[in-house]
Amino acid sequence: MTRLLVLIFFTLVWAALTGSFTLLNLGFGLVLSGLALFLIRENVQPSRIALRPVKALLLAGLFFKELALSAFKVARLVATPKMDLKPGILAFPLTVDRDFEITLLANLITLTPGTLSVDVSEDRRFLYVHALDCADPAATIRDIAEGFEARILEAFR
Amino acid sequence: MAASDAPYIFLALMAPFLAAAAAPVLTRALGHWAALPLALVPAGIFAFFCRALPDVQGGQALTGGYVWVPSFNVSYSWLIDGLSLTFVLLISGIGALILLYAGGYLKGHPQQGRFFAFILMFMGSMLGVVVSDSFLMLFVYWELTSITSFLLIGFDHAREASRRAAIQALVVTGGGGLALLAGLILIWNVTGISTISLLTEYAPALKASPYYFAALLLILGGAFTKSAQFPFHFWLPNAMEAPTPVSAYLHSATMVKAGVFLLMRLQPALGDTPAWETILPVFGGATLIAGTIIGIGQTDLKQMLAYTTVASLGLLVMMTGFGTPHALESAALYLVAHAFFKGALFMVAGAIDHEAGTRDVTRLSGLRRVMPVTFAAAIVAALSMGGLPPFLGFLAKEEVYEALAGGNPRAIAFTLAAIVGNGLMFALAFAVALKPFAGAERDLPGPHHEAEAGTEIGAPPSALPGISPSRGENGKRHAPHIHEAPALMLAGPVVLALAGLLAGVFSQAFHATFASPMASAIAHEARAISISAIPHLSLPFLLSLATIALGVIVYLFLDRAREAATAALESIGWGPDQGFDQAMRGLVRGAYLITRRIQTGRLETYIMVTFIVIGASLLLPMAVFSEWPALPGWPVGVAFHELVIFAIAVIGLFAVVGAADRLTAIVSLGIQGFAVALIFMLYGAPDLAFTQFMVETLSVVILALVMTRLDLKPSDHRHGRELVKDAIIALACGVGFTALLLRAVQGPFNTALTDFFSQWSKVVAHGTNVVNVIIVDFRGTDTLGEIAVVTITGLAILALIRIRAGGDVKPADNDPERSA
Amino acid sequence: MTAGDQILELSIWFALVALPIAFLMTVVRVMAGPSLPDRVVALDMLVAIAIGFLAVVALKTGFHLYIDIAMALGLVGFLATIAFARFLLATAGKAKAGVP
Amino acid sequence: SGYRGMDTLIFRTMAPYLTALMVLFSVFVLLRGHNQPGGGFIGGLIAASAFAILGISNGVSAVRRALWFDPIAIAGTGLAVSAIAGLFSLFADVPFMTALWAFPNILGTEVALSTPMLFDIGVYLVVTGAITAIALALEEREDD
Amino acid sequence: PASHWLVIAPPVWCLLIGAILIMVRKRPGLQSWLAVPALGALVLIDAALLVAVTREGPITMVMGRWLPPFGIAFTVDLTGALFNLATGIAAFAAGISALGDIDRTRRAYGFFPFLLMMVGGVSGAFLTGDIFNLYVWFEVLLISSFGLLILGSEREQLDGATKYAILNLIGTTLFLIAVGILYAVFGTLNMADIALRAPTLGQAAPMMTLGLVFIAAFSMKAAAFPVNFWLPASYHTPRIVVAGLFAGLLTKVGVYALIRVMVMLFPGAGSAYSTLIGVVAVLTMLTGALGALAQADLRRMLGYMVISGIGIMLTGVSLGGQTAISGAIFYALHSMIVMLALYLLAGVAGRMGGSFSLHELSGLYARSQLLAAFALALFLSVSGLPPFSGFWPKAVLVKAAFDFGAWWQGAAILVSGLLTTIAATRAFALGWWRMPAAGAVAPMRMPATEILPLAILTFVSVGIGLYPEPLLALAQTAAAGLLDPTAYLHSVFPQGVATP
Amino acid sequence: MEGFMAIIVGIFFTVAIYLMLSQYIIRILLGVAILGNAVNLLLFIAGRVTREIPPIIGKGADVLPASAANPLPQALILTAIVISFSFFAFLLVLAYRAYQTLKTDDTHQMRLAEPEDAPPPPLGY
Amino acid sequence: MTLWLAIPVSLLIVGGALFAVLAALGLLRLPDVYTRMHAASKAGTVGSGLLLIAAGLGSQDPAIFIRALAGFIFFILTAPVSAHLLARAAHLAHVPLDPSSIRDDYARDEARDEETVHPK
Repeated sequence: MTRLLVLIFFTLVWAALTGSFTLLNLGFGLVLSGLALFLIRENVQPSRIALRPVKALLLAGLFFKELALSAFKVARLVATPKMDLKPGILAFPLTVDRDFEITLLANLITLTPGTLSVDVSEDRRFLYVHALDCADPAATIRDIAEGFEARILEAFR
Repeated sequence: MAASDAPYIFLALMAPFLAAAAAPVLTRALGHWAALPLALVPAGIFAFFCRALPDVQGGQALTGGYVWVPSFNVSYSWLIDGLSLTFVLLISGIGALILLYAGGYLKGHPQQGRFFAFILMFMGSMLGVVVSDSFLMLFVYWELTSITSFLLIGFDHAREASRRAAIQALVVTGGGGLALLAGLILIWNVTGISTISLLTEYAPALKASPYYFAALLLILGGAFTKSAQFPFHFWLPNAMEAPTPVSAYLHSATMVKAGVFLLMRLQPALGDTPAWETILPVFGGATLIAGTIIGIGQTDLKQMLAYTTVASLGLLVMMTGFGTPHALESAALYLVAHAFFKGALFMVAGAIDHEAGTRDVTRLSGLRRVMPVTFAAAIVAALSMGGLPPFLGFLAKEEVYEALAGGNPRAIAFTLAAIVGNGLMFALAFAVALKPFAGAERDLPGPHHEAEAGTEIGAPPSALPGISPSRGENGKRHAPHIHEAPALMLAGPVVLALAGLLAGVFSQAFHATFASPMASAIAHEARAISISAIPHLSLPFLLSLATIALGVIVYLFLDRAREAATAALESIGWGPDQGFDQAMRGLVRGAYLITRRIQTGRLETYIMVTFIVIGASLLLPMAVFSEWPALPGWPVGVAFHELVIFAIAVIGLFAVVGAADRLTAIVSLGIQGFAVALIFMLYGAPDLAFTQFMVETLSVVILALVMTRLDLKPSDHRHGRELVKDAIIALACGVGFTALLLRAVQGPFNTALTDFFSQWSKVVAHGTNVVNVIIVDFRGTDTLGEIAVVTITGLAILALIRIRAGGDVKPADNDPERSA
Repeated sequence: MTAGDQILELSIWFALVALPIAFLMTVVRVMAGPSLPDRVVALDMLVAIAIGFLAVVALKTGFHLYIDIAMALGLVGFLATIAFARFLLATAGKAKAGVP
Repeated sequence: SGYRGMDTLIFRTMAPYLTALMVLFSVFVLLRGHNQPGGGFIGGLIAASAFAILGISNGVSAVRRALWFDPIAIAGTGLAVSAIAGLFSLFADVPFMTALWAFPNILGTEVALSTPMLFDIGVYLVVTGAITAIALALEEREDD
Repeated sequence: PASHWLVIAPPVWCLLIGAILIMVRKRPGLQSWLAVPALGALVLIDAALLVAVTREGPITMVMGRWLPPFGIAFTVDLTGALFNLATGIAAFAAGISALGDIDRTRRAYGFFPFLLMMVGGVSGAFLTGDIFNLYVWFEVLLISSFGLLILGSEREQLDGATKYAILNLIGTTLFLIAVGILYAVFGTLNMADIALRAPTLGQAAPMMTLGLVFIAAFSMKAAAFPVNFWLPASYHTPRIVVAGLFAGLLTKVGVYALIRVMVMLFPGAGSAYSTLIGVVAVLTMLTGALGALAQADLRRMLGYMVISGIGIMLTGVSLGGQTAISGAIFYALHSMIVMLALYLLAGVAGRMGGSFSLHELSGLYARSQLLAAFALALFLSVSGLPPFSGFWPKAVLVKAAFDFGAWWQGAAILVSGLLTTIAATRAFALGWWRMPAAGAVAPMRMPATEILPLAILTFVSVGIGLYPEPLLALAQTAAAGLLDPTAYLHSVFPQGVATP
Repeated sequence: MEGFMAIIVGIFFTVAIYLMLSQYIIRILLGVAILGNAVNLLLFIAGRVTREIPPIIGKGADVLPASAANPLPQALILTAIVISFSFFAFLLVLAYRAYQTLKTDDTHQMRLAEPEDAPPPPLGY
Repeated sequence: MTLWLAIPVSLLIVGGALFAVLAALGLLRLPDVYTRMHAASKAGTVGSGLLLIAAGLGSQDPAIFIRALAGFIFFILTAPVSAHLLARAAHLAHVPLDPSSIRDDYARDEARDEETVHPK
């Protein structure tokens, strides 16, 4: 099921790349994405993901807002001459357990201001995040949790 | 025989080689009786060339031939006049006898077929030498004789002495051959012609040219080494290691005569100039004296005969270079006489060695009763060698004195030399012919039918030249009575001894058919020899009486003369024989040291020398031909971001050089590659930048992948002196390249190719990207070659990584390889 | 040379001055960085700036082909970083395996 | 050994999609080569780096299984394909390496088929096969 | 027109077969079945090419119908065709002996692809008419020779390969630089075009430097004196077949490139540097001959003989003139055949005698007479004694040397011949004639894969020695074709020069 | 403008040759890599870099704009890039294998091919 | 090109260039590796991303724009992964944290299951 989805996605990417949406090009895209899919055939596991498109778009919007915000914070942080930041690594308890969502979460965290995802523990319960100022670690963990994680949860379950 | 049967002469010249090819097969089939059918081949050649006798007597030389290498104007042509016909008859006649003799001598020897093949090959090449008309054909057959003599002397190659003699013979005669080649080519350059028959017309042109002396020396170099003149005579006594048929054939009748033949053949062209008439007699005389004196000191039959051969070759060279046509007649006569008596004596020595088992004359005696026929042949041959009437030897010696006798001191000196030489030769002749046969019967080690004791290991050659340790005293077996040599071995000595006698008795017929056409061919005008066997009172007769008297005296006191000669030679201590050994060893050691100097084995000297050569080849021509570029001006209108990119490239470079550990070197390699890619991009080469980016990252990736394995010491320590040396070489090369590049770009640039590409790529090749069109369409073959390079690199890297030392393979860790 | 081009011309010039400076600063970091990871971070940054530089040059010369060159550069830069990360881990793993 | 360090969750999920994208991109660069900057070389290099990424993320054996063929055989096939692209002009009886163009219009749009494009594909296969073989051979040499 | 295909057939055929062999890497049995017939076919193609060239003069094939100097023009003249045929014969003989000599792991890891690519590169280098293409074929033959050199990866193989690789890389890089500069100066890459433009440029360009850079680059390739370090260091490390192939082919490519560039492209530079090349030639001859004398190991001795052969060829190049160049070509052809045969002979001798060094090697004569016959013929042939093929080029070169009054070159040729004779006969006497101390040796028989190539090469050598006329005539017309390349230029530009 | 770049190229060559003269194989290899870059730049300059418009024919026209960079040296450079890259990769692996078997990478010790105690040939016959 | 297209393009260009400069500055001034990674990955990606969009917008045709957008998404997607991997690699290579950092419960967890590994 996801293979088909991925197949369509690659055909669209191919059509986007060549810039021409003719039937021939889509057919050729189909063949090529089939070939590409054949290349990664054994690690696209066929798990059930029902994606609700509306929530996904809301997630995308939030992502861009946070991106702009984080860029400014880092810019101001670097511009100010003295800086008294207390960096540290937090253990963020995960509630999402599918690795597709974990990956998405890690990428989104990396792009939000002040946090960088360092690692995922073996038992996939903790996400180690390197935060710039972890004055109160609980606050940062909390607004990440119901910021991105909540949005991801209702977007992909 | 008219010129119409050119193919027959060609066939006759090729017949020995064909017979040589068939000889091993015949021997395998017929055992030692193969000597009979094989002897028919020389007999056939003998009979065939006998038909040429009448019109050679008529005095006209017949030439003919085929074109062989026209573009180098070498032709396979022959010139048959008196001189070469006599040699041909001598070679084929004695060849037939030698083959019969070898049939008996080497009975049962496992390699007999090979021996016959080599003897026949030698005969073929010798025939080629004496009848050839063009220079290079002469030289080809000349070298062939030294190759076959090399093979023949090294016939029983298990013994170290005979290998040494073989190499010596090849090196000395081969070296002389190269001198001869140079001389012949020089003559060819001077006169422009390359056949001997036309040489006589150009003789004055040749004598007048400044290269005459150089040509003479080179040709004499070839002739003297071949016919064992002093100081190149040492290979001859050592070649006695060969079996006796070889010694009898090569070293007495034919091969060593090749040099004399060459001198006689070129006498009309290079003759009667002061250079010729001083060098030849001097070397000839020196050889005559040295050969006989050293010969007196020998106790081994073959060694004694070898030195007398050296001596009589000296005499021949002396007579050829003496300068009067009368001397040439004597040389012709003596040459034929020498072939008869020396061949017979060598075969007698072989028969004695074959039956009695030993060759040294002090232990042989009283073989008269058991080998009467050999004794008779030995006596007749010795009489002819001693020069007693009515033998051919007598006529020859008489003629020699008649030619030498003259008023001026030069003639007297050479006459004295001739008398001393001939006297000592007389003594040696009878020492060989009488000593082993006279006196009471002594028990000898008897005939050894090839039951040789094991060949001794290659001992270092001993002090005295040529006293080769005669074959080990195989155990004192019961000596079955020594019986007469088998009939095959008797045919040779008997025929040759009789030939000497008959030639002496019927001297008129002999002169008419053989000697005078030969003399007239050498002297190049018609001569008639008229000396007959009946002695009549004259100065030469007294001289020969004096010689005989001297000979008899030396013969009677032979033992004392032997000690005297050996004592004299010991006091000198050094002979050209050791000289040869020292030269060889010195050559090898010298070569070894030189090679170690040049080829040190360390890579960085190689790279350093290479870059020095590159630097030199860049800077020197600019200096010599003054092709310096004009200095470049500062560039106008360079944008800021371009300057920064250049700066980063330079920084990356020095970072690589100055990097502390390898990792920074790799990262800075990445940086300067980036900078180069950005440079490409700025100057409008997008896909070039594209590729450069990719290649740069991939090479950094590969470097990183490889670096994980090399745990290295951190930095390199190039202490001061080397740092400066390397910096200078690098700077020289860099400056050279910059100068060359500047010089190249300052020249005019013709854009013929580019506009062509710009117009045609879209229209015909349907490609808007000109670079890709060039790569794929215009110069597709470059790309084809270059992807071959990529594939092969991949394969080579795979082979490098997978195959361990010693062939075991580490398969890739997935399933298809593992099972197999 | 309408007004739109004027300010575009100005901003491009500004970018072409600012980017090489950023380039220089990261090169300094590449050289002076105490340990290997921040050399690799600097190299990664170098690739990012090169992409930016490419985009500005694409805008300046009007050839828009440079953009998918920038696209490829991003992907290959990613590979370079990953290779170095792996290399870091490998040396760390071996040092640890070597030492204990 | 000590560093099973490269298969963190994010990288392993991310790498296959990235590889597929890069392969698509490389094919795009290849096919576009004749008119725009691109061509067989760069396509091959991108595909090779895609496989290198895949090789780095989830091991070499996965890449060998992913690639059905032995990479060096791909290189050989590429070489054979491009040599045969040259030999095609044998049948047209024109000198070697002549461009034989055919503009068939399949399904409405006319595409340009030609022997230089075949040649480009050969070059693409060669570069991909060779560099992948090199990268894979080097990587799996690591662990001994 | 059909016959033009013959020009492009050898390289493409080798590349194609090499590619196919790589495709079927998994089946080692198939490798030899495909490779040896391919090499046989290559010999036939080369023979057909030679016949075509003798019949109708130099032929060209412009790739893709782009007129030269735009497209790549493969133009072959008699020199290239001759070298090509000798390469084919050598490669075929090597292929056959590889059948018996290469074990199956090597076959699996691409011995035959390397071999075919190298032969393709060599024949491409001989047939091309474009300088950059020459560089590409150099790269092809260089990389596949790397592959062959390191196959099996013994310790000294890797060591020799490193030296060989680095020094040759420098050589080809220099060649690439020279090509770059040449393009900067001439603006074209076609040889015929360059030959046309060389006299017109005159002082505008750094001709002499460029000439010397080319000389340096090619003498690195051809192992001339100052830069022939890599040869003695690496030719004795790989399998004997590979070493024979290298000895026969690789250095001759450098000599050919040198002849082609110096004689045809820059006749001016060629004559100016004739003394320099003469000195280099004499030094190469003498160091080669002395090196051969100084080696105890048979393979290294043969390596040095290759070097002294190169020296003799360079003499021909330095003397200039038709006889000298024909002598050089003739000697190159003889050296291709005889050196390969000598290496194969050394391989057989090593196998029978147990080791390669002249200290232990002995009694080979008793082991097999056939080998002794081959050894005798080949040793005498390499030392230039008649009636084997080595004598005629030597005589031609001595004659050429004496014509130009260059006595020291003539003397050097003869002296190096003498030294090689000494080295060869000593090797023969020590290896073949000397009986081991332990007495009897059991005769060993030579398998067909050893007899056949040796028989082919010795026959060719003896045949040439006995009747050198066809080859000498061909070499002389080839030299004439090189000295005035009108026929060559005419075949590249049939209707005169297309100067747009 | 070429003059300036020629000097850059000279510096490239000097550094490359300097690195190749060291006695460690790896630095020789770095020298080889830089030599490859140097030759590429040299070829680039051999084509007279003046204009910086890429040699791509625009959609409308069917000849290059007059100020396009000339494409031929770029083709030569592309070939040279890949060739020098493949050589570099090969040499790198070779050095790596040589290092594995010989345990050292400086040229003093790696003379297995020409051992310094090679005996002279037997002086006898 | 018209005015209200030029203004956002020039703004994007100036913004991207500034972010790139600040990222490089961040690389120089931030004390240790992890903090530098913050600056490099976030500001660097935003900087070059904006520049890419500017190049896409500046070229006035959608094929190029879509390609710029695709490039932007590729880069946005790969940058955090590389930063993440680098951080992990730095951490596993025992690169010390900055001395002024307070919590490190990564080392805490490793220490915890370290002695669980050994005694069990």
